[in-house]
Amino acid sequence: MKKLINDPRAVVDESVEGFGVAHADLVTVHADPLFVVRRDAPVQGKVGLVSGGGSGHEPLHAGYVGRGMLDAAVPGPVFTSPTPDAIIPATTAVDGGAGVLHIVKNYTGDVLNFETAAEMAEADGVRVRSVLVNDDVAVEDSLYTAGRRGVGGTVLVERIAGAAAERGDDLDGVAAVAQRVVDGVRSMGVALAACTVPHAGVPSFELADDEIEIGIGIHGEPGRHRIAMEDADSITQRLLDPITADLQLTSGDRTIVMVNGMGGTPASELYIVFRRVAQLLEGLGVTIERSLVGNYITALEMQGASVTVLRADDEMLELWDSPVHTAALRWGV
Amino acid sequence: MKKLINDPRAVVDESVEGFGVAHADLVTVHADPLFVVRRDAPVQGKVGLVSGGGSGHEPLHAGYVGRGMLDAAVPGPVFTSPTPDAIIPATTAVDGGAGVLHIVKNYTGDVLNFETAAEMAEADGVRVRSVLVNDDVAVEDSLYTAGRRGVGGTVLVERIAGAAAERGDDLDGVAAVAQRVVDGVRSMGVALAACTVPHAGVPSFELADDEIEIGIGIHGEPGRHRIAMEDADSITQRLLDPITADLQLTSGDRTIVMVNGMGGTPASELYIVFRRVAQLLEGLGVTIERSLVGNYITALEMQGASVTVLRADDEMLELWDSPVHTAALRWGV
Amino acid sequence: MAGTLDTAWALRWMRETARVIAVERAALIDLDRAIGDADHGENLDRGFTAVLGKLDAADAPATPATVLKLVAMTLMSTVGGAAGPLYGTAFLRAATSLGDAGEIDAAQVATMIAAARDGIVARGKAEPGDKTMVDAWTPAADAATTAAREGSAAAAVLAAAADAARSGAEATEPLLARKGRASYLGERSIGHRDPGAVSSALILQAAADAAGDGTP
Amino acid sequence: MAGTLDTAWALRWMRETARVIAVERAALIDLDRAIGDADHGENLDRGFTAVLGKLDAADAPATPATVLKLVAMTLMSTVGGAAGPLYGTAFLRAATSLGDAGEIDAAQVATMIAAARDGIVARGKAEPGDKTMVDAWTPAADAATTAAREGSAAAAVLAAAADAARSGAEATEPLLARKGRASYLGERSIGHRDPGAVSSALILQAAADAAGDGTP
Ligand SMILES: Nc1ncnc2c1ncn2[C@@H]1O[C@H](COP(=O)(O)OP(=O)(O)O)[C@@H](O)[C@H]1O
Ligand SMILES: Nc1ncnc2c1ncn2[C@@H]1O[C@H](COP(=O)(O)OP(=O)(O)O)[C@@H](O)[C@H]1O
Ligand SMILES: [Mg+2]
Ligand SMILES: [Mg+2]
Ligand SMILES: [Mg+2]
Ligand SMILES: [Mg+2]
Repeated sequence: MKKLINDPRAVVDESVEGFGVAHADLVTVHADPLFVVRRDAPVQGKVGLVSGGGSGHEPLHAGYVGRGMLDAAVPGPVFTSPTPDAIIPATTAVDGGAGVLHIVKNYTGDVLNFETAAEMAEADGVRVRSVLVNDDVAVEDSLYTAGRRGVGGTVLVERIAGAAAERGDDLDGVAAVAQRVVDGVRSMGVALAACTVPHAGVPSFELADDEIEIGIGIHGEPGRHRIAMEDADSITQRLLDPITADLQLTSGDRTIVMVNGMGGTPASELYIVFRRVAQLLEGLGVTIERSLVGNYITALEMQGASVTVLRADDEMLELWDSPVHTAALRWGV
Repeated sequence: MKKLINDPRAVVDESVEGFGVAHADLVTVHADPLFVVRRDAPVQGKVGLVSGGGSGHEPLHAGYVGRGMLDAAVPGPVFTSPTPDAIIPATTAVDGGAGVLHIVKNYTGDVLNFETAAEMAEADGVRVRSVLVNDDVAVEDSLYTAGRRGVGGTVLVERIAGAAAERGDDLDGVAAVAQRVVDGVRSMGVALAACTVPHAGVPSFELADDEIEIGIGIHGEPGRHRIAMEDADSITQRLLDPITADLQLTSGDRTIVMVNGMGGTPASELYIVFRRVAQLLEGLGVTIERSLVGNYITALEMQGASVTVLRADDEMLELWDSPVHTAALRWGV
Repeated sequence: MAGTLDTAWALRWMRETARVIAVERAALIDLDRAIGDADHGENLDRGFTAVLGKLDAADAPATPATVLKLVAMTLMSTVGGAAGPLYGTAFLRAATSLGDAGEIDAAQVATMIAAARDGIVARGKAEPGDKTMVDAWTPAADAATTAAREGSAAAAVLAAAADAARSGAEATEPLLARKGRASYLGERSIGHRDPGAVSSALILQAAADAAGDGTP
Repeated sequence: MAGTLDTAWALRWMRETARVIAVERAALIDLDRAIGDADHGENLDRGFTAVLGKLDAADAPATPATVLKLVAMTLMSTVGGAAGPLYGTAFLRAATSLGDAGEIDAAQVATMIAAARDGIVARGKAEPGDKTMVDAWTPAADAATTAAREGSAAAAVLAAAADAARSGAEATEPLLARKGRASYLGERSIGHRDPGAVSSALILQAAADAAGDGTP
């Protein structure tokens, strides 16, 4: 394993420290327990947005702390959800009196830790609501699984809910917008090569030179199935088809599309995937109103990509376009 | 070789096509010969800025086309400088009557092709000036080499010269600002793993599990020397020391710092490097006034990073802060 | 073997657990890499290392429950992931079931293990056969209840629980996961042992070993 | 062997070059990977494939110079990198040196090769020994001049030039590069042949083969 790190156990602390120095105009980093808040937190009268989860998905979540998006991010160890003792103070730190929304990716660990933290923050007098992001169509959403995972859709939920909070919506309103995004967003990913968790020291799975994993998540876990390598257009279709089917996208639908790199994929390849997504959606009569192409939610240095599609309405587009100023997403300011 | 591509020879065309679709609000893509111009080009009365070079360094250069930065980018094949027949029409397309500045990275191929293109564009009546970026301290700048390579500093030159052009500086003025940035900027890079050029199909060099290459460029070429793997803090010092020495940075100096990923490095690791850069510069009494941490000039999916430092003055900082709106750099708008 | 167990046993249990988890850290990571995200061993090692620190720093605990409650709070705030809240709840419920008893007998040991199991189920909503740590704790709780009812000493109850937990963990191998991260894999989860079930068996074996050691 | 060479020879030369470059594409990429950026073979293959297309599409060229000028323009606009402008200039100067001659003799062949060499030097500013294609073209030009002075036929002049170019390319192996991408490597450039010198030798061998083939 070769990584630009010092001690595998200090990766998250040192990285977030560097992040804090680089973005001191945007955020304040609390070292112990570790969480990152908007520099001007708490914003009085505004609903606070908190997200978090295992590290290794950068820029998620700390990169999305700032005006028009998150008020706090709670980074756990690599691929390990943070504990309530960090989530609770992050929650209270961003409560400007209007309550706090927890945006939780649907993993057992995240759900349990945020659940406990929400209970305890409420006991401390903070009004907390939670929204669960579960957009990964690679996973069957059934009684017999932990449910669909939260992946790329999280970025869109954070942006649009963050805009609603900035606009002044109350806690129920922000939660409702967030839920609407959750309901309308779906994702699917592919890995060409696995990543190596620093404390594990070896790749999360082994792929032969002509194999890829379809339906991977963002934790270096193996995917749903392994297939022989294909060209980018074919792979893109494999990712997009289950999304359009699940969303039942039809002619006239408008969307926000994200083509996301898993950390080790050149931008040039992401644009080749985006090109194909645009062709396929155009073929369905579906328009791409806004798009993101880049590394927005990663799995360390994994080679691969994911496609996220949100069926968007006027309000979502308006919220999307409102000013956002974070380390990783910025416009209008 | 596993890549999200269709045909190795179509990589650049398809990728730039996707880029054009994703950023249709910012750019227009000309397919044959291939170049990318600002959507509103030519901007009357404004000096036009053109850069280009081999592809594989995305977001450089097309990602920097837009207000406050480049007017045109000319992407060559992967790691191969573009030819005059593409540079010439890009140059004439962005001439708003105030002339055009070519920003050329110092590689024999880029220099020769831009030189020819400049001559021929001038013959067509466009006033052209050129600035050569040569910031890589890994290479001795002597009679006995092709001179220092142009690497990370290019991003800073494009931003600051682009701001000067947007401000209304004339061709000599923009060229002078660009040259001042070139004079004050230095970079150095490290590779932990090589990249694979699509048409070559095998990695550019082989590194053992405990080896790294110090002093690499952005073309997957081997570096100046190979050393045993070290921790991030030690590697960072190896990159920064030659820069501070060459720039003779001393207490009180102000800088713009970029910690750049080569394409396959997680953002978390770049922030660990940035943390150390900040500590070391602070130790010298040098302040970091502005910073960029991320993938700004890459070598496909190479694993590694580079550090770029610009000794900045008030004017450069003011130009830096002015609005910029491109696919890869955006603020103030 | 000990007829009853005291606070010293609880402390030995936790020290032995920390030792074993450190030894098995890499193996647990490997199990989790196969069907999860390669962190289970790291998470537990971080947690039990913190437990050791907390125990060293704390005043001498009065009862076994004091020890287990401290463990619960420490795991909850240092392990993270799915295992943190689940083990945290398990140890909290275990502590609560013991009340302020200074010495605990065979029946109390059985009750304690059942309480831990119930806590995990309440928290994680997994059923036996879902390929989770529940598949270690459920047979362990059953075996402990049976052993206690049949008159075994406290240490023997723990030994029976540990044996059953180990068998339960082994028996997760052919199962298809329906809870936790492994459930994302569908059919591909078959053929691997559940890391949480394996670590649960280690923890219960440490309890038994701590009881066996501490008696003449 | 041919005493003089005509337009058909020039066409055969280019077709043979395109064929050889396609065959050696991977080998040239490998050479460039060692001390450059792994594109030399790809660049030339793209360029000479385009040359074939241009030759097929063009009217039958009148003179050798017409062929070489078309080649120059095509390489200039399709090869890119360092080799594109250098070879483009080489072929342009070669064409210019031939004027509108329909048949070229041994002396003109020698002049043509020297003109190509001079173009490369004017463009790239490399000196002999800098480990570039100049190290193939310089001995080739010298050998051609000598052969022509000694009364060899045109085809023999080309054969002498090709031999010298190959030796020159081989002799780049121990050199330390001072121009082009390989110069960034410093000492590490030693022990590898320069890809541009090797491709130059291939191009000159193709010229000789085209001359040898075309005569009774
Ligand atoms: N819903 C659940 N109920 C009981 N145990 C569970 C549940 N979900 C996961 N587990 C247990 O947690 C273990 C994984 O723990 P760990 O790797 O530390 O957390 P994470 O899955 O968040 O990375 C699994 O092996 C399984 O035994
Ligand atoms: N200044 C120069 N003068 C002569 N030849 C040069 C010079 N610089 C580079 N070359 C030649 O160009 C070759 C490299 O060509 P190529 O790989 O196509 O271009 P690039 O270096 O731009 O990738 C080298 O092997 C060398 O022979
Ligand atoms: Mg985990
Ligand atoms: Mg090249
Ligand atoms: Mg795990
Ligand atoms: Mg090359």
